[in-house]
Amino acid sequence: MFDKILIANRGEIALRVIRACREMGIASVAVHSTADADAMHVRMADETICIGPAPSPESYLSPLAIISACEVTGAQAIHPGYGFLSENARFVQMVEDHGLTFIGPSAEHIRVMGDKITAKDTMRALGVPCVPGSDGGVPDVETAKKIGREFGYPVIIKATAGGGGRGMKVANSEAEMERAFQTARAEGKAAFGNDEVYIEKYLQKPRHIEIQIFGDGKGNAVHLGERDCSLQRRHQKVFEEAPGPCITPEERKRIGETCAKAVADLKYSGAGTIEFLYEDGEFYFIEMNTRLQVEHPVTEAIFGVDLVREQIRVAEGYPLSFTQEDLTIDGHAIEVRINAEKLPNFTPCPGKITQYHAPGGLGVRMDSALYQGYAIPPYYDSLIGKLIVKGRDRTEALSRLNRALGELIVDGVDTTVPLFHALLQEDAILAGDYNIHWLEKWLAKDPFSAG
Amino acid sequence: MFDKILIANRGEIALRVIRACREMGIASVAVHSTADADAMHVRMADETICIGPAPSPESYLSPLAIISACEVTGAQAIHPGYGFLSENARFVQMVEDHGLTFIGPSAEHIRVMGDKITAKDTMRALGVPCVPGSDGGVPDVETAKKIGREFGYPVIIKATAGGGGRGMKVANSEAEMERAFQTARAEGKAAFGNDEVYIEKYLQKPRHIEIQIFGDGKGNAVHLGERDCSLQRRHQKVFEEAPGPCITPEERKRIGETCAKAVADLKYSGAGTIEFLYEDGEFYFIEMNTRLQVEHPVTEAIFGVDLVREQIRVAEGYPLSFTQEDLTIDGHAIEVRINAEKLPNFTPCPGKITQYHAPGGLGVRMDSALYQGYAIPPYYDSLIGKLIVKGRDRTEALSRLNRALGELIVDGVDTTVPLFHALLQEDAILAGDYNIHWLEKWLAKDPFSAG
Amino acid sequence: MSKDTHEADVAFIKALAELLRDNDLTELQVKRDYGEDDSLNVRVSRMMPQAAPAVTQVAAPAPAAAPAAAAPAAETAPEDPAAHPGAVTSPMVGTVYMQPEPGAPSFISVGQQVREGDTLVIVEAMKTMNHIPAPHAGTVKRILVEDGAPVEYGAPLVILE
Amino acid sequence: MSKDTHEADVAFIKALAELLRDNDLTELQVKRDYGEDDSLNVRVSRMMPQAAPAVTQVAAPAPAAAPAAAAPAAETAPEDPAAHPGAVTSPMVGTVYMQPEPGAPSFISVGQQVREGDTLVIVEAMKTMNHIPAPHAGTVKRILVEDGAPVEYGAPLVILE
Repeated sequence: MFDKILIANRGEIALRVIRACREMGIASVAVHSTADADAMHVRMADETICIGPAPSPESYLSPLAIISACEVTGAQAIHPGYGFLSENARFVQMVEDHGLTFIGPSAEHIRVMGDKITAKDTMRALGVPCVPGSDGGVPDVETAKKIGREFGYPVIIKATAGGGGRGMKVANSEAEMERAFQTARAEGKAAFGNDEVYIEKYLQKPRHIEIQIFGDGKGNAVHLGERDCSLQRRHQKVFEEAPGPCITPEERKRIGETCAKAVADLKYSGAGTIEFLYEDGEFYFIEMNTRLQVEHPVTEAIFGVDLVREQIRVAEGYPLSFTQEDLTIDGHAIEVRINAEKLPNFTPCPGKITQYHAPGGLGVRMDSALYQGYAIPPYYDSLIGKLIVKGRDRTEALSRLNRALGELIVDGVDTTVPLFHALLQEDAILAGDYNIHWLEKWLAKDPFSAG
Repeated sequence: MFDKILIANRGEIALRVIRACREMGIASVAVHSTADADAMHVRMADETICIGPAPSPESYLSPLAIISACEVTGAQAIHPGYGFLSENARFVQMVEDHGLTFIGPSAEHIRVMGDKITAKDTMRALGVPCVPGSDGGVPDVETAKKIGREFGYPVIIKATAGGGGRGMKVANSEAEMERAFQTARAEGKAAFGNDEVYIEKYLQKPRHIEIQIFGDGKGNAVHLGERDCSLQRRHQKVFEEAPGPCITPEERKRIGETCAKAVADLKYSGAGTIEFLYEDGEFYFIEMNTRLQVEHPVTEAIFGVDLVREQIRVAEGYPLSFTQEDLTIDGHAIEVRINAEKLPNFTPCPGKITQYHAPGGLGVRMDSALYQGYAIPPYYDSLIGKLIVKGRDRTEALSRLNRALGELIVDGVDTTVPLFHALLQEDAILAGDYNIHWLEKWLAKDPFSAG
Repeated sequence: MSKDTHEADVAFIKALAELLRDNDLTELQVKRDYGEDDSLNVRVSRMMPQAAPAVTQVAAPAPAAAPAAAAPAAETAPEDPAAHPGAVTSPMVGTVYMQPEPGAPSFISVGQQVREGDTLVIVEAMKTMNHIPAPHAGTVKRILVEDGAPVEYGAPLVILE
Repeated sequence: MSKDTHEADVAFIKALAELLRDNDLTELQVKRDYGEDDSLNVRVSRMMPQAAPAVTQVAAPAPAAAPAAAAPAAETAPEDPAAHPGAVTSPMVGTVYMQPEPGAPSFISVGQQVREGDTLVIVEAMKTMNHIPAPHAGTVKRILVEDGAPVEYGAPLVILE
């Protein structure tokens, strides 16, 4: 058992890990920049060490500072949280080389999954479904039509040399194929001097569905179902839920088992998330995140497990404390990300918290490093809290979210709380009927112009 | 469906009910005394009404003020919380007579259970086990010995006219019976001029085990297992857990079904708790509380249900939203009662909260009406918060309790938090090996003298 | 302490107050020891005209979603009739009636003289009509409630001077 | 006491207030001992036009169970060596060594003159020995670390004047 763990992160996720350490009887070391001397994770940890100035590259992103801090404090293991160095294979290699334990997968797994093409090839080889695409260039319209029939329409024809939307054409049916194919070629030729094109299945209104997996590094792995994180603004998730409102138990079992088998075959160690686009009952691999996700609490809520505790156990070489059979879904959970941002433009809004009061009561979890009097520094990301609610079903969870949002008080800075109050007025949200484009389209209608 | 519910209470339980109302889309009316104008339940409710001066008899305990407040605000139903008017049959009768709905059992059921002797007779007739006792006076030693063999030793011989410990003798075996019997008679004669004695089973180290039941008022009822509330100081519970550390699934099923059947036969409506002493695998009825208990959240935590929502539903005439089969135990929960009291003497300690920070994270629920800047008035009871933790098992729950207690900040007044920090150092607590005398005995050793 | 000292002190504090205002300060604290057993401790502070949070140090949380309760807000309002020395307040929650029965004339009108014990209004609670008597003789300066209106405990009914 | 003293005090405080305003300060605290039993203690503060709560009354929470972090506390301590103008601070987390190698003499001793660029100490981080040079020529006034001690980023190592 580790005696002491250093947490190479800040904010709510550092607090999350400190909490797990304390519950496990392991001492925690908080590292911090000079800007974070008063931060909650520093106040909560058993030991603290200042590792550098405010800019992240010289503190939270500095492998040297982090590993040095381990040596100085005698910490045996490093929990990276998310972001910062959590998916930096070079850092993980350094940690391993220094005889320390990285609480996460091996440098090799991080490297493989960190490269999109290698990741996709690896996953496809392991039986994980990917977006169907032609193997390289498509020489002529007849081949293109054959591919179209094989993938099912719509498909997208893309210039091999392309980018930025140019040389990309959608064909919704075989009738449209010839024109789309020729146009894409012509545009590719004109724009990039290369008329080679390839073809992919085109997803129109996909949802972002991700599967939580956990491997023990010895060839065993389980899945913990899916999260629906389709509500995104500029590729940033803002609202996540589990189970996914549109996923059937059969779909969950099928994709879950596929993912669990894939990571078991990889001998993957620790927590990971396999992200998919989902449309019409099919899953298409996007990428794998080799770390804890921001939204892991919704999974914890419905499965009743502590994923950080499990990460630490696995890093110590213990087996998982649950089997696939132990993992049954109980209820429905939703997380909303509270950012210090001013609507309607989501402008970051650092500043001093003049009042803070967390919501309480049944089925409410608040993960936040705020406290009354804390000054949010301007150097880091704007996530200041995660409000997670759980109900027996989705309706109860939504009611509870509404109730809890009404109780939350964060004064002194603007936050994204009004976004969630507004979302809870939308039929599409209440019905769970949204996709990855929904939020951007809704925001484009300027719902906060009046307020 | 009710449109508006008036909450005839204050503090955390008023907040608890307001939360349930808000989640159900029902407007809430907070009543308050002049001393509570700034209280959290007043700030949280949809409507508020001042019903009287600080002393409870003229405000929270005044049926006239409460019913008047309903009439004035148009509330259709009254939730009584616990304490105050929650078990006042006369009040409930008035509520019914005014055409309002009391969220709780009928006046008649409250009346029956409010009288200890009637309650015991009723429960015994319904098959609920009670402490075995002789039917009236025991004429001679031979009869006494026969009773002793029947009940099993030890038994206690009590002067019928007795009280205050005089005329009470314990016989641990048949060999001790004659002497104990004669002594009790003689003492009864000397002290009260009456030598009649009766005999009861004597419990040496019982635990306080209570069964949560829920009836729909139409002859259906379920049980939600037990809570162990043995840790008491002066008959005040301070630490409650569910499931009970010493109760087997078979015992739970047996006593739970007995209780559910009893209240079904009574056509009992709403939440209720049947309290038992428990020793050596046997349950002995003490009393029935015809209301929500302070410690209901531990039951909510392990069964994943909302008991207040259920109370409201049943009061509206809806069936229970769960069946006995739906109710399965998941994990272990502990509640500690945070009182504004100064150790070691538990002196009430009202005053202004200069800092308040609730613990957060996985498996932690805080039910409290505190906020930073709030002044706890001296007129009411000293319970200022309930910290409820849930873990996959008792060990995890205890670790989480320790962690969460460490995060909680209540400055400005003394609290009972140090009591729980100290209890978590005790092997008996960690092992779940305690009874109703344990806490008093432990406190008698003056564990806070050094601090 | 002599009268002179007092006057000097007052002048000193006055000077500090002016200084505070002229320099846009919020707080000024002075401890002046003049010698054994003779010291002066002054703290002068000033709320900024616009700034709400300044004095109410820890303003109480008011949940965003929940409508603000009227009662607590009213208490701090500048013109709180309940704080008026001549205010007669409701001794109970209930409904106010201005007349003994529908159609009858009101018990009182503004400007009217009343004797101690005269009924001012009725507050009905649980079907019981409670006559609210004048606590002392005087003139009805203001009537603060309307016929049929609900009142809280402590709500000002009438101002009697 | 005397009117003179008061006037002198007011003039002094007025000067402070002006100073505060002119220099855009928020707070100024002065304790002036004029001799035995004669002292003046002044604190003048001013809210910034935009600033939220006046005096920062709300102290930050420090969890009861968690040991207090040493670093933040040190920053507000009255005699913080890191705040000393001559302090040379550690540019990284690591372990301090006073000599180039075990057994060798220390780089510096108190009272010693050093030239700009002279090594003061070594901070070892990840097996790398980082020579910490004197930022300017001067005299070693104090050595604030011990050989082999761990240091944080920004920890004061030496005071050089």
